Amino acid sequence: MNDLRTLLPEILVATAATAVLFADLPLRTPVQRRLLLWLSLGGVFLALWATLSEAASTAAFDGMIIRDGLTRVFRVLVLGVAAVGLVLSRDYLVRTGLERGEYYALLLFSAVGAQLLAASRNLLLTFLALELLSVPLYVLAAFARHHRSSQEAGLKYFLLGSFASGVFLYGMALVYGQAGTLDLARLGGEDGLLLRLGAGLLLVGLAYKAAVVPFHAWAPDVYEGSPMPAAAYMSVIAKVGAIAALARLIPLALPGLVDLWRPFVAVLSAMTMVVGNLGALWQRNLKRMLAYSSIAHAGYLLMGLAAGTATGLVASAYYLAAYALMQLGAFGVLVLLERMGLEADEVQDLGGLGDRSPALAAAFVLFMASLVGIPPTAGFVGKFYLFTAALEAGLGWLALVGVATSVVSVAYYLRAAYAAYADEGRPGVRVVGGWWAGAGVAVAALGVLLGGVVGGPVIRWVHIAAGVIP
Amino acid sequence: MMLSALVLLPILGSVVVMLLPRREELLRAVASITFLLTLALAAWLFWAFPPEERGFRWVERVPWIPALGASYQLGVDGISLLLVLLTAFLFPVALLGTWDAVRQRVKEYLSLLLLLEGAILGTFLALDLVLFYVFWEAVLIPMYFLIGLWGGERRRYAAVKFFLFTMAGSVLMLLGIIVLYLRTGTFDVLRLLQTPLPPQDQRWLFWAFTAAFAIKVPLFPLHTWLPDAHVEAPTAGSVILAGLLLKMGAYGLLRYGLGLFPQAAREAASLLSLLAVVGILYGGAVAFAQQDIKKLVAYSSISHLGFVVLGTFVFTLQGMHGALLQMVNHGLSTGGLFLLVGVLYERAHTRQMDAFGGVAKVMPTFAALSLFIVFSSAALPGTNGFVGEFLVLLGTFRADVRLAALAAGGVILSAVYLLWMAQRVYFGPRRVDPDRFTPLTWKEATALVALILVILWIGLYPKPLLERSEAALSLLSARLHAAGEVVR
Amino acid sequence: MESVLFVVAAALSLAGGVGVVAARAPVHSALSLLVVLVSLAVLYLTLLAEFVAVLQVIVYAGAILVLFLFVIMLLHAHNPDLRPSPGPGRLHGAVAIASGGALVALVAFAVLRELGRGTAEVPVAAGFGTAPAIGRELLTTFVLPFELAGVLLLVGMVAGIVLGKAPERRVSERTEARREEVLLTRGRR
Amino acid sequence: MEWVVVGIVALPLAGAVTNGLVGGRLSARAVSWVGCLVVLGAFGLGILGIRDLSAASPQTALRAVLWEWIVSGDFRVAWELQLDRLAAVMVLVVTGVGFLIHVYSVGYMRGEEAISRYFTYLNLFVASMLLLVLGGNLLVLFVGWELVGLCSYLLIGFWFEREPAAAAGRKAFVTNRIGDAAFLLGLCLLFVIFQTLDFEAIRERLPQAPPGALTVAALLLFAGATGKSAQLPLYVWLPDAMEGPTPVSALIHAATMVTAGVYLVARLWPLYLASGVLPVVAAVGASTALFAATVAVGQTDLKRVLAYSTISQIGYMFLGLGAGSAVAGMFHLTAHAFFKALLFLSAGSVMHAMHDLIDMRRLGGLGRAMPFTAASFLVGALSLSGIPPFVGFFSKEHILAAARAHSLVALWGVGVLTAGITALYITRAAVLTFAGPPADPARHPHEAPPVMRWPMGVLLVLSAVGGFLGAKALGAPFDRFLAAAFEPEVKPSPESEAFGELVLGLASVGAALAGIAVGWLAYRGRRMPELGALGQALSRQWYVEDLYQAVLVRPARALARFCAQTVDLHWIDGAANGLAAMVGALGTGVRRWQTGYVRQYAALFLVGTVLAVAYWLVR
Amino acid sequence: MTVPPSAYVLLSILLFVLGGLGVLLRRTALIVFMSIELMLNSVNLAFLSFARMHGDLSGQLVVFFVLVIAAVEVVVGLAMLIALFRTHRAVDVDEMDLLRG
Repeated sequence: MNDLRTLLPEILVATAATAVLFADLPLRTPVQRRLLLWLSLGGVFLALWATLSEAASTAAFDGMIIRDGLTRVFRVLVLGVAAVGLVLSRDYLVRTGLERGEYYALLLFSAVGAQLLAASRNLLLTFLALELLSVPLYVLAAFARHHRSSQEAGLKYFLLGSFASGVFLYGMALVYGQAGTLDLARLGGEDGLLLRLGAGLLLVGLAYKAAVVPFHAWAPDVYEGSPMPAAAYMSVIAKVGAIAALARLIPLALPGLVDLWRPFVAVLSAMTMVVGNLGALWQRNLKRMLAYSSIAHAGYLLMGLAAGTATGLVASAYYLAAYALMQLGAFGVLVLLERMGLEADEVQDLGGLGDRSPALAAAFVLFMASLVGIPPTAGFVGKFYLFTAALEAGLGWLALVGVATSVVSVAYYLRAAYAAYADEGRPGVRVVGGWWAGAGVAVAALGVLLGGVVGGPVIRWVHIAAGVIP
Repeated sequence: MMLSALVLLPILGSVVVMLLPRREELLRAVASITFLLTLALAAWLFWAFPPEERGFRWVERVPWIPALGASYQLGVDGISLLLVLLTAFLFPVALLGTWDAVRQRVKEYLSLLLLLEGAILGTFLALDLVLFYVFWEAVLIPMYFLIGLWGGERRRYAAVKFFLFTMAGSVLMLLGIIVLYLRTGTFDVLRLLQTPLPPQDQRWLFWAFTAAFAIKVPLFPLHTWLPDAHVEAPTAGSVILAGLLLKMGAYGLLRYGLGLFPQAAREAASLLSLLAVVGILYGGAVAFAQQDIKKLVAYSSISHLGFVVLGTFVFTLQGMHGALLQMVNHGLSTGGLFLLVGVLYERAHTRQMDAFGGVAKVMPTFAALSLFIVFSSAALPGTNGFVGEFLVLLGTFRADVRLAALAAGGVILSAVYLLWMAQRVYFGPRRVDPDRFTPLTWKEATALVALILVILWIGLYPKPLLERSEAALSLLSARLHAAGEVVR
Repeated sequence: MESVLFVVAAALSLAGGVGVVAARAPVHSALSLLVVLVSLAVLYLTLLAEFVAVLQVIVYAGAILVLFLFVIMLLHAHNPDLRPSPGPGRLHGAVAIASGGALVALVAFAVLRELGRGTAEVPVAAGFGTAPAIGRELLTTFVLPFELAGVLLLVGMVAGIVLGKAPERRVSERTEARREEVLLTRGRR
Repeated sequence: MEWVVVGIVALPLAGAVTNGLVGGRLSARAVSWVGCLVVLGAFGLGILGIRDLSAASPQTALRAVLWEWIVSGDFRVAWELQLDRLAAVMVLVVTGVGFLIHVYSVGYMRGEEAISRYFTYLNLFVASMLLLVLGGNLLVLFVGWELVGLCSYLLIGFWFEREPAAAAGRKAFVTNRIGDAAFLLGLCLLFVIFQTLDFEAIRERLPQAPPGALTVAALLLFAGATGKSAQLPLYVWLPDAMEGPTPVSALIHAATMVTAGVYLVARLWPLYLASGVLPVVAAVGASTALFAATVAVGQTDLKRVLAYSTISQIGYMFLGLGAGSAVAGMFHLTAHAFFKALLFLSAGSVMHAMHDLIDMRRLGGLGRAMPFTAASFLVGALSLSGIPPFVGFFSKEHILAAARAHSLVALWGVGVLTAGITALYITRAAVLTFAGPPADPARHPHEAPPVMRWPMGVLLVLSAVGGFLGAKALGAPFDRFLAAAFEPEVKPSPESEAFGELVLGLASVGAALAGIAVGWLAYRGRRMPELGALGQALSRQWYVEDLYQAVLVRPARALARFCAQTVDLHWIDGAANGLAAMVGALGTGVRRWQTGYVRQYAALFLVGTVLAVAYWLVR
Repeated sequence: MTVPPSAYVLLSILLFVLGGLGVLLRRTALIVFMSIELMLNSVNLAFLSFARMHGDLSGQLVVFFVLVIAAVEVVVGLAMLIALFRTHRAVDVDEMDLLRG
């Protein structure tokens, strides 16, 4: 029973997902169908409550699962992302005729997977959680299944995802071959070529999920093709999950190989920042731009991990939260627009937003500023913290790459923000609004602003995650 | 509380303006009142600041992000006091002088201006490096949009260029700030000023900070963002940009470059002061070759700011005093010049000097006021510019005669290009259309007269400004000389 | 005995693998895959994994492969590999083969260095790899993954339902057509 | 008595402010009254001051400290004014001649639209000049120094709609700025040497000063003086300055402002004595005197002749100073103020009559129609030529005597030669303008109105008899009044004899007479002898202006354009834009890798995996 | 046991890379899927050989779960393929090139 209580948040969310699946069948009228969202949100908020109400650290299921600071922080993150992801989706789905219970259920299932990644201390469980995170995302990507681009997105995601799963599995096998166990806690003292090889493959597998260069190529295509809210959600949740897994895996399993994995992660981080920001530079499609931006941000997130210190981990976690808010917010603004019944996903479509909806335009500017890392936004505080971590760990060059690429990113983020005010409104584009999505954007905007102005308490709370660093 | 009020008042005004309905008169009234209240508050601070104060007054401190060691700490000393006053003065003048220039999106325009004022004041008042950086960067977004939305034809290019240049420098400063924190364990400027750093740390930290400041100033050869930004910005934007944003860089050099890294500053002084002199001459020469009035004024800024940097890096009291005063002067004079260009542009819709000629005939009052400002910029004795330039020259002379000799060339050049401009625009046969060159509106006239009165005040009786900053600068100068001993 | 079995099964599985990858028609690939699956099952037996071997035959050969064949029948599409590809060029193939070879070499190097030719015979408990042993483990130590696997299967099911359902034209054809037009024009720029 | 000192400056300033602010709404008559009366008032105050001073000991000065001005550490400068004997002389010259010219202007500028602006500038000029004169320290003096430059700029460009006028004003200011830059550096150096800029304090601390630095400082200040006083090599602005209204030329560019350099050297006399740069001063003065005199011969524009004459005569003044006699310099300054103002006013009268025609080739025979003007010009010319008993004879003789006394024979020779040439060109001008048959019989020039005539009359009298102020026979009251201010004056060498004095003095008079004779013979009857290449060289100032254009102005412009167009746009900005373009190209590169083919993505993945694995194995 | 575990592992990596090459080189989606199955199978072989080597049962249990995942992936992949085929008659992965850049 106690074992199950440690898993209460996951169980609650999974239950909500199942409930939504069943509730989808009898609910017909639009009013009734509102229940689907309420159910999903209910599950998420109950899980949130369950997460926050349990403070003590404990292990369960023969040590496969641990509930500690890291788990709690990432659970809250995942649940928050899920909640915002849900509210952003609802209006869009209804508008495009895609609203089906499966959507919510899949979204929630993948949230379960992401939560488990943070809690797992066993490679097998990590692998399963990774699949539980990913498979629903493949489906979500292809959810607009009559659209060729959505199908293409789903298939590409799926194909490369399976490929990555294979690599991850092979890494698992090699690690197992060396150590004879899959328990992360027992891998600690091991060393050997197979372990190293396996660790490398494991990292590659997780890097894929986080869209780290050179394993990133799927991301732009998939995000562009996916339905807008799905892209928003997956661009965040996959990263949350992958970072959680890395945060669990690296310090626990590879304490003896610090000299190996730190430069490795640092180089990945640098490459990711560079390629992500360069790729975004010329994008006219906002989804694609945000996809590259999400790649770039994977690089920034890795920076904290590369530092390998408590500061680094906390910085990454905080930046992850900031990233979640700004990325979801930016996508959320787009969800509220449409062009001739389609998604308004091009930079031009933002034209005239400043006049049509000043609040929305202002929010968009805020998100862009935060993505660049301009104060006073959460993005700034996060980057500040990350650079602190990197410099503290002696990774000055990485911090330099980080700031240089941030400067490059100014070009494209601001172009988008600028378009919202300076460009002519494009014919056929309109603000469709939506209460739910609007609320989601508002929450994100508030979070981004507060995270920048009074980030203190949040950071202090995130510090509990640092317990995993020895 | 005083200082928080000073910073928050405009920001609050900005929010209020944003929330008000789109009624132009109402919006303008709210903005004007906010500006004037801020000015009143700043004036009171100036008046109440005791001249013998060496350190910071009205310091307030609230923990902000304890995990990062950052706190919300404000304070004002003799150095920042002048710039605060300048800021509070220049905004209402800029608004008044360009009252009719902006007709579109007045609400956003006013809101951004107010936000900008708050951020700039914050930059000058912050006594915590993180807070400083926050304000420093927060200035970018409103300025970006001011240029980008209300600017000229190439506004997009200019706005992005401005942003990229500035950001490129400031991120280096960000890294510097962090490393400083890692070395000393604090962002608190008050404590950092008391904490001597080992010279080898200072060296590259100094350059990291200086990168940001030098771009903002701008120091030759990092200046090329400035002409574009100035030319494309709307008049009020140019006034603020020249009058205040550049001062942020100069202020940074003085407060942080010199204050935190005295030894490194001494080592770098010869290079930086040389660049400053090159900037003085180069900016003047290039200004002379311009056809566009606004560009001419923009390059003149480079030249004038060269004096500021020069005065800063000769480390004599007079040099720094002159540099500080020259910051204020440049804000007034060049701000005034941009207002003039704005007045002309409003009427002619061009800034090419060829299109003008004989303006003095059709707008005699305006021409008279213009000449006042032109000569203030050319540092004619009796105006503010002379006091500043002379102090810089004197300070430089005491440190390095050769530099002073070269810098004196700038005195000549400023007369060359400014009078050249005056001749082509105001004098000569009348080429402009008298129907379009309507007389000054009373708002424009008031703005210019206000500027001129301050120009004369500082020119004739700069003592209130000088004496309030003397103690703080002497302290700084003494520390720099002590640092010099250590180096030797 | 075992080595003979190993050599035969390994050869078969490799041949099958090559068949899967190189076959022209998907049906041939599927049949080659069957060869691989079965020969692997044999190898599993030599590795004292009888339960897994059985599962391999039932689940893989019995279910998954049938599903493949079923879809092959359903689609009976032309073979695109015979047409000239608009996609990656010659360099792509070279890079693929080179890096595949490199991977093999690297792993082989590691394996040989680490394990050598050693045959450290580990004594195993009776019933190692049998159904009861596995089952016990599944419901004790591995109960959580087991449950998770259940959830995953549910997700798979949902996925099948969502994606495989017959097209319902709720989205108007017009919208779809326009969307594609937009994408195509953009894609060719 | 402080209020006298303050009042001398404040009165004209008040006039300027009044005319500047409300002059536009007053009648031309009211404006003129205000303009003239304030200067007259200042003159009156000057008389009051000089009365006090003559009663007191020679070193006495009336001082007024207004308020602290620039305060920075050990650098403290206040707005302070001081009236001593030297200043008093200048005050009287400035306000006296100034007042006359103000009155003259009332007539000359009648009908001018912007009369209030004119008197504003003129009053402002007088105020600035008085500030310069009365400045109690070098910095206040410098303020006046620059402000008179400003007024000069404004007044030269008074008719700013005429392109040449506007350009000339600018040229004047800029050229002056070159000198002023040196001046500023000199100020800095002086402060470094003395820790003060106060005249009194400098005098006191002079003995302790290092001589080398002193020399440099004196040279720097003298460079400033060459600018303001239009000496070689910075004289070029003065001829162009004739674009301004003629009264302005008379006041600013003949009588007062341009002599500020002389005043500066006199003001810092102890410094110059100690610094050892007096020979330089003398050499520059003598060469300028000769140079400008020759150029004046080649001019056809009457005012330009007078302008070069002014340059030349100021050269004389510097020669006097350089020869060690500040009194001689100051006396020539005063005398020159009289006769040159008279000459200019006469020329103005001609212009007034001929509707601004000033080309001597088209003038002639005006003596008949304008006898008073002709007489005035004649007196001025004789005085300028140094013919006794006119004032110029005494002042010039004083200078030459000083040069002789100090065995500066070469300089003395130059002085005599110049005297001859001076007589030649002024005779030429007088003959061409007033003698012979009228160039254009159709014109009927008329004499100037009384309001213009009587200031000329006063100056005529002063030019004619003012020389007795310096006549030794009458005890040289001017010398006595000033001499004490210049302690220790360089004493003339004792061996100079009365007889020798007389003979040598006659040399210059002889040269002058010769010049007059040549001038009369050569130009009588409106003839213009061809001088060929020499004439060309003279009319083009020995190609100095061309040289400056070729060596300084045009290269500077080209350099500026090169900096603006090539260095700034292509090199510096090009580097920045190039960097941006490079980043942009990399961005395109990244996009090109994103082919859309999933197999290629997998290949990238695999390559990445291999690299990662290799890293993990090999490290 | 006379065959060393390294032999099994070598076989497995060969099969793994074969599968990988299938993904990289083939355009028929179905064959690509099968190649992925091949990769998963090779992983299973590795696990089993290591389980035997260590005498540890958990390796075998992993294989059980890999089988489950393989099934799920096949379902998802084939469902997507069918959806694509239904609307666009396409089974060629190279035809999925709308999204790029």
